[in-house]
Amino acid sequence: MLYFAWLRQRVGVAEETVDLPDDVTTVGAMLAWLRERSDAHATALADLSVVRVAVNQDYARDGDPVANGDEVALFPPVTGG
Amino acid sequence: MLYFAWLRQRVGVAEETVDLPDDVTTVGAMLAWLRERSDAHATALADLSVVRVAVNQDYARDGDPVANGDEVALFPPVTGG
Amino acid sequence: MIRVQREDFDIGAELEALTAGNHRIGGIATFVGTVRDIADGRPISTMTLEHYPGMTEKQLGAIEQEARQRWDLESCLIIHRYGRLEPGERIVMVATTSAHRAAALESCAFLIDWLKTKAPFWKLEETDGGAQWVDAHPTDEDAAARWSDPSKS
Amino acid sequence: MIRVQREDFDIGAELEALTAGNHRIGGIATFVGTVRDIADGRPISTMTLEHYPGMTEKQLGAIEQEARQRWDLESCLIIHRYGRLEPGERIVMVATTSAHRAAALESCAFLIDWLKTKAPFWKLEETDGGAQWVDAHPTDEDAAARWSDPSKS
Repeated sequence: MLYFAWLRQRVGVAEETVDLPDDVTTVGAMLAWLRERSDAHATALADLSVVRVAVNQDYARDGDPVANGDEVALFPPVTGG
Repeated sequence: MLYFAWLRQRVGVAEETVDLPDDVTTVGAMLAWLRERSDAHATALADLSVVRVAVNQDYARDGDPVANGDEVALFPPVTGG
Repeated sequence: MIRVQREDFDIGAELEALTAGNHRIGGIATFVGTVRDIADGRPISTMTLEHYPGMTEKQLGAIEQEARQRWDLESCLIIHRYGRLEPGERIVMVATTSAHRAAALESCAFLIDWLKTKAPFWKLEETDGGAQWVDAHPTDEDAAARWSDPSKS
Repeated sequence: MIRVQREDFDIGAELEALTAGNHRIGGIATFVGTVRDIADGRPISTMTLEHYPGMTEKQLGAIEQEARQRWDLESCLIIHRYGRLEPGERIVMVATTSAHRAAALESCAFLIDWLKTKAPFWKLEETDGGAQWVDAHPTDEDAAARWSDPSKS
């Protein structure tokens, strides 16, 4: 699990390895599950409208599948260019 | 009177001084009058849809005024850029 | 700023001069037109650009003023060459800078579209079949016309 | 071509490399984004660009492919910097070349608009009031969205 920008600062780590339970198979379920990990996670993920998810370096939505072994990243809306 | 591009080639001169009659006071009348000057003028000005007119370095239309002393130029549609 | 010249220009140096020291700029848009080696399927050996000295500067100046009125620009440059040019050579450069990218991008497209239909330049192409004056493209009129329609700009 | 780098780049040299020897090119469109010294009225001392290595290259590559599918381009370049930048410094350059100017101009605007909403970069601005992450602009989504609507592109 990779975190960028203020999500990284709020979660407190840039990277962590997690072991998804068997019943967490979608991005949406993963986000709900991540919130329970710590107060920092709960705060960082409080407003999901400003959280973007990438699975294996492609943008993913709530319904998209996710599994252990995937490269998952969470970050705010991008502001490059 | 200045001519550019193929209008210059067809008229045969780049520049000529003309003395407009008193009753030629508009661009449209001037073009009709110029056609009578020579066969070369008639040929060059045969199709007015491909002739553009500038009076004192601004684009002018048939109804715009023109008088002796003005800098008048005739040329094809522009193709710069 | 307007320049009409026979000589080539250096894009990097021109942009440097256009932006130097101005930290209000957030976006720089540039368009450069070059001589193609082919036109209507015929190879071109050289191209000669004729222009109307005096009117060219007047019309380019008017086009720049129009762009500055429509968009909030930090700086603006139009360079147009004339004379004999070979394939690959630069013909024209327009560049605009602004705090915001949309203003820079739109005004740059506006400048080249308007210039194409208003600046008094004529291209004479030399091909195997002899020298031929380039006809104006109706699409150029269309491109310029979209800037006249407030609903589209 | 895609480059993600910490170092500055030379616009003139990049355009030279992008066009060298290709006489099919008739138009070159470029956009360069630079660091402004002010944001929301507050002076900015420096900006730090964070990015997601790997995904950045993947997304920029996908954006380039999309542009090449939509327009007939001769060449295409995207350079995006990361790291610490000061006001006036270049952040990003996109450049496209084509036989025709409309393709170059449109694809250049497309690239920067899409890049703004898809490339994983985040700006941290340092002001007198401390460091602050830049919020995404809704206008950026709008600018990108117009390329998704076939009626407008």
